[in-house]
This record gives sequence, structure tokens and C-alpha cells, in this order.
Amino acid sequence: MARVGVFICHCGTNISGAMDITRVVEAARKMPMVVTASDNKYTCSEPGQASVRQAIADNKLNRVVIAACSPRMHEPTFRKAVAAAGLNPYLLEIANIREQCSWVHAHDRKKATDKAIELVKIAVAKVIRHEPLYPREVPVTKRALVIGGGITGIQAALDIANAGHEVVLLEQEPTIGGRMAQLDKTFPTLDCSACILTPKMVDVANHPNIRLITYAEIKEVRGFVGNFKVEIMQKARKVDHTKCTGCGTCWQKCPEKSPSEFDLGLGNRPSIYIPFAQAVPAKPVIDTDHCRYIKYLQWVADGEQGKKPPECRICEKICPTGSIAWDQEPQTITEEFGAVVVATGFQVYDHRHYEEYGGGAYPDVISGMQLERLMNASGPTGGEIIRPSDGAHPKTVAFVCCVGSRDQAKGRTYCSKVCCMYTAKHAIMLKEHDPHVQCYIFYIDVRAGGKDFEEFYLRALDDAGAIYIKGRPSKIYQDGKKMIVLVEHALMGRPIEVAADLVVLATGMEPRTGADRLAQKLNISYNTYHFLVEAHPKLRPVETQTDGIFVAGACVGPRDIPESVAQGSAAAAKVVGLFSRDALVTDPVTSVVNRDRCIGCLLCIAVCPYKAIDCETTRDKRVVAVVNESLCKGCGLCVGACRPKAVDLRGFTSQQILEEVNSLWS
Amino acid sequence: MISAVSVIKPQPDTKFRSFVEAHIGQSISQCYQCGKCTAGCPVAYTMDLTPRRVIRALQLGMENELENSSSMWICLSCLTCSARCPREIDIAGVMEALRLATAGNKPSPSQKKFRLFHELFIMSFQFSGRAYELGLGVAYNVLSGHLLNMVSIIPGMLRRGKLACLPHRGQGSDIQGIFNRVDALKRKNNEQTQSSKP
Amino acid sequence: MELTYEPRIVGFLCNWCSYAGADLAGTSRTNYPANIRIIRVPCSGRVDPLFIVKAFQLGADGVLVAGCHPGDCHYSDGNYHTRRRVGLLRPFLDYLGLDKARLRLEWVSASEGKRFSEVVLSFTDTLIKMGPRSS
Amino acid sequence: MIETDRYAYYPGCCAKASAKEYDATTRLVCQALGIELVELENWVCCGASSAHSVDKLLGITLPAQELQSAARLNLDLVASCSLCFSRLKIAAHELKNENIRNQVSEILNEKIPANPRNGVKHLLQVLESHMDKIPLKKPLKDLKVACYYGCLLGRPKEIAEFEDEENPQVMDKIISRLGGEPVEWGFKAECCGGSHIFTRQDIVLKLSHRLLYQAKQAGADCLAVVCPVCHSNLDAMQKSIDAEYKDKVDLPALYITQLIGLAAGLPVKKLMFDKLFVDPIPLLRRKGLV
Repeated sequence: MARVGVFICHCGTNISGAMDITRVVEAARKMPMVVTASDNKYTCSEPGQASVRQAIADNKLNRVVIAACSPRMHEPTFRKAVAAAGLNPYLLEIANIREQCSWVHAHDRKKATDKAIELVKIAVAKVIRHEPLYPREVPVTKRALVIGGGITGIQAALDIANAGHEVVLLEQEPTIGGRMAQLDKTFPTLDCSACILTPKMVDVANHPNIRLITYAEIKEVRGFVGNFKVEIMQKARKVDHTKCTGCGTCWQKCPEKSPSEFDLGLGNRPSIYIPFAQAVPAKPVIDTDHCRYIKYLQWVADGEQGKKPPECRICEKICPTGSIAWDQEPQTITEEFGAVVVATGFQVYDHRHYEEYGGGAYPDVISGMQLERLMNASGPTGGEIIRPSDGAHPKTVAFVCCVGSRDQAKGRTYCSKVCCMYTAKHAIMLKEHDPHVQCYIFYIDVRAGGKDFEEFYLRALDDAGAIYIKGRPSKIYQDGKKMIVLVEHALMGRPIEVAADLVVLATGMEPRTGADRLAQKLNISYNTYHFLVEAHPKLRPVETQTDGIFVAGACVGPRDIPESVAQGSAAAAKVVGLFSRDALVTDPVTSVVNRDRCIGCLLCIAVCPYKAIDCETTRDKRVVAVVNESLCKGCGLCVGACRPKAVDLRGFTSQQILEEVNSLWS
Repeated sequence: MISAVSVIKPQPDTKFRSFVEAHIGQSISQCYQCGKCTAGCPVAYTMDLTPRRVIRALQLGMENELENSSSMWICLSCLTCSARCPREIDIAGVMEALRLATAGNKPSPSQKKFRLFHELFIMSFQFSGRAYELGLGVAYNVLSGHLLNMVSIIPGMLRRGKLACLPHRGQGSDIQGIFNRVDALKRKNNEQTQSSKP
Repeated sequence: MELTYEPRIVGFLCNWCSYAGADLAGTSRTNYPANIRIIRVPCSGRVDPLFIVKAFQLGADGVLVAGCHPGDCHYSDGNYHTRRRVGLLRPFLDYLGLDKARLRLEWVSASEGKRFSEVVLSFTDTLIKMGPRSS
Repeated sequence: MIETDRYAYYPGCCAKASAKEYDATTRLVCQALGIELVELENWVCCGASSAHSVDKLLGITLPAQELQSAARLNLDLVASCSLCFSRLKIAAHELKNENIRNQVSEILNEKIPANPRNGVKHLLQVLESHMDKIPLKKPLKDLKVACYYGCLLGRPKEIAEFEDEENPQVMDKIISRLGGEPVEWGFKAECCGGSHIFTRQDIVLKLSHRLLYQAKQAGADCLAVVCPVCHSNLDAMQKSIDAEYKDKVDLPALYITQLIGLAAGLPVKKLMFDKLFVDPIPLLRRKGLV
């Protein structure tokens, strides 16, 4: 039997000024199950709360209605007050008679009063049917998973680890370092990329709290904030890293060379390899697509069709530690984590989509990243800038901005943000390499918004003497040894042709292939370009709509190095904040399934935005839905979708809402 | 207010512009003036307004410049501009629209010979049903005053029997009827809704 | 039609956008007709068509369902479900002999206090013009 | 798409004069490949490149009535001239618009269907689909051919429904099929100057010279062409080009049909090489093809 107490607040004159409080109190007294109704100048004040507590005790109240300001304002306050009086804090209902009554109907005292009375009526109708609710506590596994071993992931991993928590850093390639490792220098400071990156890579490798898993991918993610269960697929390296010392004999002797991914096809690498000299871990993997012995085994498996390929196995013969493990297969590792940081970064836009620029057919039309490799002392040319076609030293170099950016026709409307600056960098560095080089830079707009960026751009103009020409080239073609660029000098309003020895396309950023599939596994959203979507672009930039999963760096959108590092640290801070608690309190306003009513249509699973509903088979072999209350956020979508009305939402049950409607006519 | 003679007063919404935008079904303001159209245009080098500047003129409502320009008549309709525009604007369509929009006007000096050619070309098949190259060539040369235009190849053409001395007839084709009915329908449309041409 | 006719409106407002919007209308003191009675729901997607029908059955002159703008749903896509459900319910109103215009679906964000009051005002006006339900 | 070896054929005005050899060899080759061409009755000019420039409605109506006659035959319509092809395709596209469709129907006084069953093809597409049927009597061994598609064949992409606008491959495939070597070059789809031959010859000379020069740069022995207008600019005008640019281009431009005919071992004189301004015989003799 419910015993309801109604407390009407004057809120100074904010409420009482607009309505006849006494009439509201009188009306409230007559409402069903209402034992007592009283008014108070400031219910939220300590004396006000005291009087509520007193009334609860005096009248043995087990339900409370407070008619005052919006529940969005003081619901927490009054819940505490009610709890202090020994009641379950969820046995409280608030009638919003300030924001939604007195303040908007001040012009009509009678109507305001009538409305206030009905609002109280609604609240009473609902509170009567409140059940006590109990927040649940879920433990937090204080281990973090960082996906992506680029500069962002490295930063996040180090920060979390330094805060004293275990971290697993996952990388799909054989080494960490990401795109930054491929860069020669960084703008606008021109400091050597490797010099600032590789120490951090080593720190990761040596950190007691960090476990590095390279050459591996996410297979499946289950669970919820504080309690993720992740299946990781470790690709087969065919090399036993527990034995391997990384002495390098194998990759020096391996006879089968193929184009190096790290050098973007400008150089070759053996089939047992580390991507670059400072790779971490500095232990090789075998490229099963090219390795001769693997090919041989395949030939045997195919029934020895055609010519017998060489058996090779040189690496195995010369390996001093016997680390070559031909029988090594991919294996699945299952780990538990409390939080996940996604830092999968970007890949360079593939300029082969630009048929008008040769569609990748011209060897002397290269991407900015390829130029980085050509300029790099440890690159395929030992830092000598030469034309891929004939090894000549280019004297005239043309740069084309916005390739794969700001181009709707190529399905890439966004600005990649870094190209303007790295092009300026290239112009400056080419001049440093060879004072006789003349750079032409074709741009639409030069975007130099950032610390010291404008100065850097001016440096390209003044010191490097780069000629900036406003205009997007329409065609690049070969004429003898020269590459001809057709462009309009837009500011002169004249079409011009520039004959260059080398053309560098400032290709933009796009998310890593597969970013969308990863996002689906993690149940976070991504945009049309497959950039991941943050919880709020301004106020929650590293959070996602799934608790416990954070995003950072260029997988969210084009970012330069400082931004990526900052985001890595930001995500780390969020993770550490999460780990500062031993348990998470979950809101008890969640869905609940009546197993007897459930017909197992599982529509609820389809509509649930949080994958919070799963199904199981009952003892009598019926499939029924079950709600994971730790994942459920209490939106009630499932309730609306449930045909047999088997699902209901605690605190907002269908019966309660129907009674609220009812009360308006009873 | 006194303003220098040279000052352009942008009038973004002109009848001219709305005609063009209606023709291509796109908004001219999409253009961010990168000049890729001009860069790829095989004849931009000889235009008084390059394709990009034609669009700019439309954006700014500089109608005189456009009306007196011969750019749209020099345009080859090779569609390279439209094919490569990063904003997917149909620039060739804009040129066509400008031709249609100005086809009725008195041709400016720079437009004369192009307009003449098109009139003669249409005439050349209006009667026989099929284009009559020799007749067209001769008529054009005489009327345009370029008497020696292409004479170099005419003998070769004749020797190879590549120039019919008389128009070739598409028997029984009702070409004249089509022309008449097209004109009739156009007149009807104009009466109904004042055409949006400036 | 008598001048004193006061339509009764039941408003189901989602907690995160529209209810907050209604609060904002209050804090910025923008008056609107007192004909609406607001029922708070976590998400407009929680609104079961049954609630709406029930309200009409009891005699409501109008029902307002308000949620976050498409794409802004606090629960990512609840309001899309709302849109579909209300869309499915509408034809059914005819069947009940109710004018479709008596059911309104509006998107009101937490920052659109002004808009909320306008919605209520226009809805109330429409209902007054329609006059009382003929039952 | 209805029948695959029977097509309505729209020769185009040039076929009757400046491109006699194209028309003739087209019929010849199609016959050899078992493709039946049904020439449209009383076809008239498609209006290119003037009608659509000065009179939208006329520019659509002219091709529209050819589309209608093809529809009456219930056959796909084939054009061998890229300009005609383009006008026909564009007209077919414009006719999807109801308002335009009604106007044109009124002019032609017959109802034009909203979505006709038959389509428009360029000769090249037909030849490709019958490529394997080419009897390879005289492979064009080490004949380096620059395939020139011209600007209109693939544009606008969504209307022409042809191939990649910048780097089409059909003709190159055919040449390879004939045992020849298609050369890679960047000007497959650049404009030759088109109809400016009358009004601005200088433009035609400049653009065509650019094409011929580039083809030679790429090491081509000759050009393969699929449009009479392009052809006359590249072939008939070559003397004037040499004169204008103090060059000695001497690059035969053959119609793809002539090359197919040659490889298929059709009688050489039927291939009408004598109609060309730049005599290909010396080249073909050098390559031992005649």
C-alpha cells in the first residue's frame, strides 16, 4: 500500500508568484494514496530537505512527489534527501512546475495553477507504481588495449603504462612506428622524424607495463566498459621470436626480393625481413606470398604441377638459433581489458585513381610519401633524390596539392590538412639537398593555420624560392624525358604548361582499409569515408558512444603529428580516469525481459543501439532475450519494439506511462 | 555614391545565371575556382574568357562580358572540363547554355563567324536532310570572306571522291516538317511561359 | 464553436533534447499556451503507439511526440524508430475517425526553447481551429 | 539490349562523302564477323555539332527520330561516328525527362516510350563483343598502333556509358587481338579540334598536330581512328599541319575497320586505303602486311 507525500515548492516567488500554491496543496491532498501534502519556500534548501525527511518519518511515507523545478535540476539532490530518510532513492518523482509551468504561464494565474495540479497528479500516478531500484556495481579490469602502433597509439600506451596500468599494444604490421616512421623530416621544425620517434618505440618495447603484440589483428570484441573480452588473431610469422635474436643473417642472405611496402615500391626487401632498420621488434617475419620454400610447399601440395620451383630454405640453414618455424600457424589470443583505445591512423590516398595524372603509370609521378622515402638517408636511394625512371637528378620539380582531397569527383570532399605544409616542407628540403632545384607548387588554397605554419609557408616562398601557382592541374603527360603539367595560372587567367623532371602529388589522408570492419566489431560509428566518429566533435573528441572505447589520432580525421600525440594522451587520460575506480556504478534504469512472455522474435536485439540484448535458451527449450544491464542505457527502444510486451523499462514502465496519461482524465 | 568606372558591382542573382543553372541543373556557386577546367581545355588558350573566368563572371553577374565573349562559341564541347571538374560542375553544359542564351542576340564581332557557320550548317541539312559538306564549305568561305579556307585539301577530297558535288538526299525524310513543327512548338512555349532566356 | 474551448494536449518529450528544450523555454520565460501536459520519457523511441492511442481514447485533443533532431539522438538512432512508428500510426488515426493533424511529431533540441514554445503555440492554434473532437 | 548480331545502323552524313571508306569497311567487316547491319530508312543528320548549340529542342529532336526508327525495328542502334553516337546518347538521356519527351513526341507526332527497350552503341562496342570471331589471317605483327578514341566517345561518363573517360581500352584490346601492338600514350581522349575545321582551322591544326606528335613520341607507326571528323582532321589535314608547324609527321591514320579487315585477310583493295590522304601502303609493305 503506497503512502505518498507531496511537497510543493515556492522557489521563492518563482513558482508561488505565478500560481495559487494553497490550491495546489489542497488538490494534492485529495489525490489517491496521498497521505500528506505541504508547501515550502525552498524545498532544495537544507531546512526544506529536513522537512521532507521529517514528513517521511512522521507519516511513514514510502513514496515522495516533489513539485518544484525541473528534475534535470534537482532530482539528484532530492534523491539524496529521500535516501537520507531511509527510502529507496528511486521512489521519488518530480513534478516540473517551474520551468514547464510557472515560468511559461505567468500571464494566466488560473491556468498555471490548474496545470500545476495536473502535473502533480501525473507525478503521483507514476510514483505510486515506482519499484525500488538498486544501482549495480561492475568491477573494472585495469588493463588497456591500444589498437594501432603509430605515434598516437605509442603515446597512449606509454601514458597509460606510466600511470601504472597494464597495456597491450596491438599492431597489424610486423613493426610499430606507423606512418611517422616513413617520414624523413617533420614540419614546421624540420627535425628528423626517426630521431624523435624511434626512442619512443624503444621505450614501448622496454616498458614493464606494456606488452607488444605485432603482426596481429582484432578478431572479435565482446563485453562492455570495464569488462571487454577481445580475441586477437596473431598472424603466422614463421619465425619463433622467443628464439630469434634478430641477428639479421637471414634477411641478408634471403635470395627472393619483392617490392618493399615500407618504401612504397621504390626499393626491394627480402622475403624474410624487418620493414626498416630501427623496427621494433627487430625480429623478422616471413612473407608467405613471396618466400620460395612456401611456394615450393604449395607446388607440392598442388600435386607437383609444372616446373619444380627451388626449395631454397637458406634462412633455415643459416639461422644460428634455429628460429625458423615453417609449421607456425596463425593463433588466437584471448585477453580481457577494461578499456580500448583505437588509434589505427591513416593510409596515403592511392593516386592511381587519377587517370588524368597518368593513373600511376608514369614512374616520375610520385606521391609525397614516396618523396619522403627518396629523401630519407635510410631510404632506398640512401637519401639521394633521383627520378625513379632513369636515376637522373631532377632540377625542376612540380608539386600538385589536393590529390585525393577536396575532390568530390573522386569521392574525397574533405581537406586532408597536412598536405599544404608537407609540400612546403618538401620544397624547402629539396632546395637544401640541391640549390639548383626549382619547385613549382600548384595549389587551390594554401592552408597554413597552425603554430609557425604561416612562417613555414613563407620560408618555402622566400628561402626555397618555390613558385606557388594557384590552379589545379588538369593533366600530366610525358614528353620525352619531361613530365608536362597542364594547369591554369588562375591569378593570371591563362592556361600554362610546366615541364618538370619530377612530379610529386600531395596525396591526402584516408582511413586505413578495414577501419569500418574494426568499428563494427567495436560497435562504434564511422562516417562515409570510414573515419571513426567521436562522441562529440568538440566536447568529447576522444570518446565514442560506446563506453570504455576511445578513439585518437588520424583514424578520426586528418591530423598532424602534434594533434595525434595530444589525442593519444587525451585518450590515455580518459582511460586512466576510468581505471581510477575499482568498480563502475551502473544506472538501474534499464530494460528487463519477462521470460515467460518473450516469444523469442528478438526484434529487440535488432533495434538495440548498444548490443545490450542477447538471447539464450530456457530449460523448456525456448529462445528468449536477455538484457545485459551493464550495456543497457535505458533508452527503451526495445520496449517499443516488443510485440508481446515482454520487455519493459525500469523507472519508465508502460504501466506507469499509461497511468500518467490516465491521471489526466481521472 | 561616386565610384570608379572600372568597379564591378557583383549582382549574384541575374536572369542569365538562373537560365544557365536551370540548363545544367546545378548551382554555379559550387565552383571554388581551382581552374582545372581551363587547365584541361584544349582551346582555353585562345578564349577571351577562360572557362573558369566564364563561371566567375556568372557568379558575379558580369553579363556584358559574357554576352560579348566568344568563349562559348570557341568551346569544342569536348567535355574535358566537365569530366575532370572536382566539384562535378557541367562546365561544357554552361557553355552550351550560354550559346543557347545568346543565340537570339545580334552576334558580337568576335562571335560572327561561329554563328554564321552554325546557321549555314543547319541550313545545309535543313533542305536535303543531310549535311552537304562541299556546299557548306563554299557557302561559308564566301560569306565569311575566308575564300581560301581549306582550298588546299579540296582537290584531294575531290580526287578521292570524298566530296559529293550535289547534296545527298535522305529520301522521304520529313526534315522540313520537323523544322517547322519545332519552330511552331517553340513559339507556342514562348507565348505560354515567357522563356527564361535573358 | 464556443470561444472558451481549450484543447487538451499530451506531450511525450524525450529527456535529452525536447524536455530540456521545454525547460529552456521556461528559463528564458517564453510564454506558450497552458494546454499541454508534458510526460517525460527517456527517448522518443520509448513512446509506444499504444500510449498515443490511449491518450486519444481518453479524450486528448492532440498528442505531441517530440525528440532529438534526426542524427542527434542521445541513443544514436532512437528517433528514427519514432519517425517510422508515428508514420505507421498516422493512417490508423483516420480509421479511428481522427484528423491526422491531431498527432504531431516534432524535433526539438535542448537549445530550441523558443522553437518548443512555437510548436506548442501553433499546435494549440491548429487544434482550436479544428474545434472539439466530434465523438 | 535485344539481338546481339543484328543492329540498326546509322551511318551519319560523312559516310556518304568524306568517310566513304569508313562506311564501306564497316559494312565489310561486320559482314565478315556475322554482324547484320540494317541501315535506317530515310535517316537524317543528327545535327552535330550545330543544332544543339543554337536550338536545344532541335538538337534533341533530330537524333530522337533516329532512335524512334531503331525502336520500330526493335534493334539496338549503332553509330560509327563519335559525334553522332554522342548526340544519340545525349538525346536518349534527355528523353528520360517527361516534359522534353512530350514536346518531342508532339513534333514527331508519335508517342516516344519512357524507357525504350533498345539502346545506342558505338561501332567499337559492337566490334569488341564480336572480337573473337575475327579470322586472323594476317596478324598485324609488330605494327605499333596508337589508338585514338577522341573526346566524345566516353563523355559524359554517366550518359555515354562507354568506358574510363581518360584511359579507355576497347580499341587497344582489339588491336592486340589483331596481333598488333597498341602503344601507351596519354592523348587517347584529347580533342582533335572537331568542327572548327571551318571556323578556326588554326585550332584544328594545333590540336591535331599535338595528337600526331604525341602518337609518334609514343613510337606509333600509325593511328587507329573511329570517327570521320577526327579522321579528316588527322589524315586530310596532315599536309597543312606539316606546313604550319614545319614538321614531317607522316603518320597514317586508319579506321579501325580497315585494320580489322587487313588482319582478317579481306581483299586489300576493298579496304580503300587509296581514300586516305596519308598513304599507309609503304608502312604496311614494310611490315609485310600487303
